Amino acid sequence: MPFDINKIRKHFPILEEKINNNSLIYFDNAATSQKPLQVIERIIDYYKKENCNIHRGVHTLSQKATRAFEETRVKVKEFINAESSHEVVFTKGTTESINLVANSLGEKLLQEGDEVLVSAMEHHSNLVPWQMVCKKKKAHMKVIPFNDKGEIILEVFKPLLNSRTKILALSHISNALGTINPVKEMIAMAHEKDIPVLIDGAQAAAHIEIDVQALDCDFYCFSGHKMYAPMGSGVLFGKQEFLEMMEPYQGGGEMVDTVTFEETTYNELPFKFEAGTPNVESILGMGAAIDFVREYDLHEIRKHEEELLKYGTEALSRIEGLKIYGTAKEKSGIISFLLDGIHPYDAGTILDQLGIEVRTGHHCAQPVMDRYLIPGTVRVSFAIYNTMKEIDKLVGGLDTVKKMLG
Amino acid sequence: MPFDINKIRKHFPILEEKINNNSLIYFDNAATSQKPLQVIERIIDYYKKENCNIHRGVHTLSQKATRAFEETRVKVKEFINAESSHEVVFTKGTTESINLVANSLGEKLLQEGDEVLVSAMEHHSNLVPWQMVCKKKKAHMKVIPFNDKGEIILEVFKPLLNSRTKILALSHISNALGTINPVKEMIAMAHEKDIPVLIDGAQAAAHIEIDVQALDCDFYCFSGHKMYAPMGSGVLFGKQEFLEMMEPYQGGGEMVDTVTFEETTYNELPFKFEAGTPNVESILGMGAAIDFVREYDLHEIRKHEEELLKYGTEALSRIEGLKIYGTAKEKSGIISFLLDGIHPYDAGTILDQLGIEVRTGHHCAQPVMDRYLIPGTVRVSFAIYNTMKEIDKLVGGLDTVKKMLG
Amino acid sequence: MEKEIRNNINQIINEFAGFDDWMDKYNLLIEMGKSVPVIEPQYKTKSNLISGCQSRVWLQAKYDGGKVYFAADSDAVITKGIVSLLIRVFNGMTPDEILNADLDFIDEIGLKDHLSPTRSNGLTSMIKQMKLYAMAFKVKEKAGEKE
Amino acid sequence: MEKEIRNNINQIINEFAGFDDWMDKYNLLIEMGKSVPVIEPQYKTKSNLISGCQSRVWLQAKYDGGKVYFAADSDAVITKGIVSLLIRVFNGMTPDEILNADLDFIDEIGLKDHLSPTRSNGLTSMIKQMKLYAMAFKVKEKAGEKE
Ligand SMILES: Cc1ncc(COP(=O)(O)O)c(C=O)c1O
Ligand SMILES: Cc1ncc(COP(=O)(O)O)c(C=O)c1O
Repeated sequence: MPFDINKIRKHFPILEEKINNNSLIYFDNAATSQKPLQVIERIIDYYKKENCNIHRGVHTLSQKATRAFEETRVKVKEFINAESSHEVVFTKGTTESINLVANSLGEKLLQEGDEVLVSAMEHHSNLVPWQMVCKKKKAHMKVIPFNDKGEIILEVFKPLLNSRTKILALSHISNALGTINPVKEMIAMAHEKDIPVLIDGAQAAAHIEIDVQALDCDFYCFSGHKMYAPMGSGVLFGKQEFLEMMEPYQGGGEMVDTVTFEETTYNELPFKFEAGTPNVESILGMGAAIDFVREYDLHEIRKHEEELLKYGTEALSRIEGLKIYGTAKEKSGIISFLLDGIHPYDAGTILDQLGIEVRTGHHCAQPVMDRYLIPGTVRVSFAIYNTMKEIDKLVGGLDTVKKMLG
Repeated sequence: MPFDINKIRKHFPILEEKINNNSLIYFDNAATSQKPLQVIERIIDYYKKENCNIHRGVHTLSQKATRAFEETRVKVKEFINAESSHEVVFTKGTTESINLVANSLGEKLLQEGDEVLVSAMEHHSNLVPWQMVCKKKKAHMKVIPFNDKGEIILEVFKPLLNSRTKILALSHISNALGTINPVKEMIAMAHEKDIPVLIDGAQAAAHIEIDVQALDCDFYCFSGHKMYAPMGSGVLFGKQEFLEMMEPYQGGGEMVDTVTFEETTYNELPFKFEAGTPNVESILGMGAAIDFVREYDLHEIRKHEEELLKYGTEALSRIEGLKIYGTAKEKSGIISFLLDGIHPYDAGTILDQLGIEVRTGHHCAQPVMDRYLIPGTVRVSFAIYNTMKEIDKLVGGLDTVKKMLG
Repeated sequence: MEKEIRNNINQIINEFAGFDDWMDKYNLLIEMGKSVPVIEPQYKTKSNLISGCQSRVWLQAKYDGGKVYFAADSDAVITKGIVSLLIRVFNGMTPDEILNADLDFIDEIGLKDHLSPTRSNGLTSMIKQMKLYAMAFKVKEKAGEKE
Repeated sequence: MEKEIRNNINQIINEFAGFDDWMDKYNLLIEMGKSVPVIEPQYKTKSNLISGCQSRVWLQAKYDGGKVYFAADSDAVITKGIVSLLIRVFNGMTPDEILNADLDFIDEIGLKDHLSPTRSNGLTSMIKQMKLYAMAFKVKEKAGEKE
């Protein structure tokens, strides 16, 4: 379908809403995206016509829902170009996906004195799970620094990879700075030393193309709710060899094959990792979101968001006293900034009065804020439905902020 | 509101569906319940008008959604009569709630040689997590037997409580047999020996009244999707003293207070246990489901389901060659049975052709099937919208089954 | 697909097409199950048990003169009917014919919703197991040739 | 609620009622923040920091002649305005008056959405902290009486 922004916006009913008597301008997409009608309608249809518990049911509802659920797995497999759909594990989100790997792989691989390597720009969700398992295993966490522009320093990264390094956990795109990390290169470097790599793709899905085979990552995680899908859907891609060697993370429900009090054998992949009743609603919604994204082609979406990034960066740079944090060469549609002498909380509060929804604070990436010695930033993040005109309004809004608070 | 079954049924659009050209008769409520319009509309409203990521956002959408989310926590607190709403942790379902406790409490309490006590009628979700942590900790799992009627044998239970017993994990209602266990009595007996008790209330919520203070249980778990709420919502109630002593289960997102690479401090209760973006949609839907249930009063609902149980039990008992498994004195609206010489899979398949959706198999409670030396059962389970007439049709359907397969 | 397999499939489709009523179709399926080459009791072993079905299904295969022959049993009569359909299609075929077969025909016989590849009826597992047998015989034969 | 507290609240509500425009209301709030009894630098300690706000808020209390007096500061001017409102309401009240106060008045000044008790603005945490101070003074005094 041709990329027609007006048509696209019509798919998102929330964009018609008023916030404090102003039209909603939603620039908090890195936190969560809005949902197109296609996704909302998929949910309605599901609950009005198809709802039931899947897998072991023999009845028609269950068979149909099971089929739709497993077809979505194939859709996700294609979306990220995995080799096989049993390498696609459904979770409730990125955080759970990472915790699963930190727990099950960490348990397997980490010994006292071993190291887990992360970057200094990770979201807490790709930091705290590793801290927790390191503490348990008496392993250490090592940190890859980034430069003032928000780029990982590859010369420092390389020597950090050593024989004690057991896992590299890295974000594809930084949610606080927008940096697109050179993950492919870094994965190759880690693999030279046989170090498995987990990529946190929470900010990548539906913004840039994901090809897990081309990247050759061992794990890839993302959340549905940031890619136009319902809340409560998430993906863990894992290479079969790793998923097979790992113990299940949670027990119960469909993840078992046979259960006696003495012994339990686990189901095959991917079910081994899907304990409890799966969130069928949310996964079917994710399928609808993937269909929606595919309709427009990811390259078109990327082009649009790059234009917004360029336009926004230029416009914001012209504002006196405004400093952008995160000026990497490779960037996604995220701009973090501060106005001289104005606390991000104050700025966000005033912008909100104008209907402009931005995120303020540390964006669950406190170490990034510590790196720049700032309390937080104002962050605008773009999605398929944002426009240049909305950026113009943001610029006007920042003018008001400065007048009131400057 | 007066309990008018015809009006109630109108709230559930799926009941208008046809299955294999017959009107849907949905008797698989123990697996998952259908959703009333109130819940479906809450979801639609949320995505069309309110969707955003909660807690740290300063903008209006986020403030409103945060408030609605936290108000739902209060609603749940009232629904189960907890002392404080920070004893209510939101999870994705019963299975996750139990895994959380098995992990975090098990880690804290279990030493080599210790014992975890469960009943022989537990769902795999209240079995496998304990098996997993027992294996890790070299602890043992002990099993409370039940008699032929499906009632826990209290005389055997009592001596199983000993100084090595560190946790008792018990279902409020058995999903395979329908037995309502004497949990209050058993909790008191365990507490005499200072043993904390977790109650798996997956089959209780919205069917019988839950009062965690009257029960005096230390943990109580249930799933939204079995109580008219969306998939992906669950609750873990925990007494403050236990939740406070436990380490977080998952890391990331809002569960932290401050994060540096050296040290992370955790957020207060209940947020410490809610890592990652919460499923706002699903939790608000759970709020709507509680409102729906409250409109009719739980006693009325219970009365209706007891009538269905009585009518159904009598009707099925008249069928020659039919044997009911689970004939406890205290029972919920669940009937498990077998027809002489007919495999449950065959029976379920034929019933489905008649639009009657029942569950067949081991119901994720294999040890129960082993106890009776049967491969599985046919299970019908009732909810607020089921009718006597539907039971009559089931009886007719079983006649067809016998004709075709007997 | 090999012509012979297609013929077997068409024959089955025709037999089912004779009935409009689901009850008749199921009765036919159940009847067909009764004629399945029955696996001998000593072969009802754990290793011949197909996992992933609600009912138990045992499947055994032998290789004779370049062709594969199956025997099966199940404790559920509908499942037995399903496995008998597959055996009718595949019995006496070469490993390659079995490996190359496309099994969408299940859709065509009008029992689609029931015989769709979900975990409860084990259809996928049965087909997988049959193809595994075929693969095993093929590999063995090749190894034999090399010797 | 104690009359004095109610009077303080009414006064604030009246002041805000004079403005229709959100911008004027915010300007007033920001202005009010400037007149907050400022906490002295040596008291800007970690233990006086209120957690749960996006901006940093320090709150200190002293007890004098049976009454509680607060001082505060924040690095965000709107937050400072919010804390100044609370201080205006509570300053010079007895511990009991503070403990019994109901704080729904926040809704009435027309900044409702912003001053609602969510975690980002820390309003709940501020009130909690003020009540904690009041409680501490009360307990201390009672202990003193007993001695
Ligand atoms: C880079 C990154 N990683 C992980 C997460 C966590 O995702 P979720 O909260 O959906 O689990 C986020 C989003 O907040 C993120 O931006
Ligand atoms: C008694 C019991 N416990 C636990 C569960 C697991 O619930 P969920 O799959 O929603 O996590 C179920 C439902 O399947 C159940 O019936």
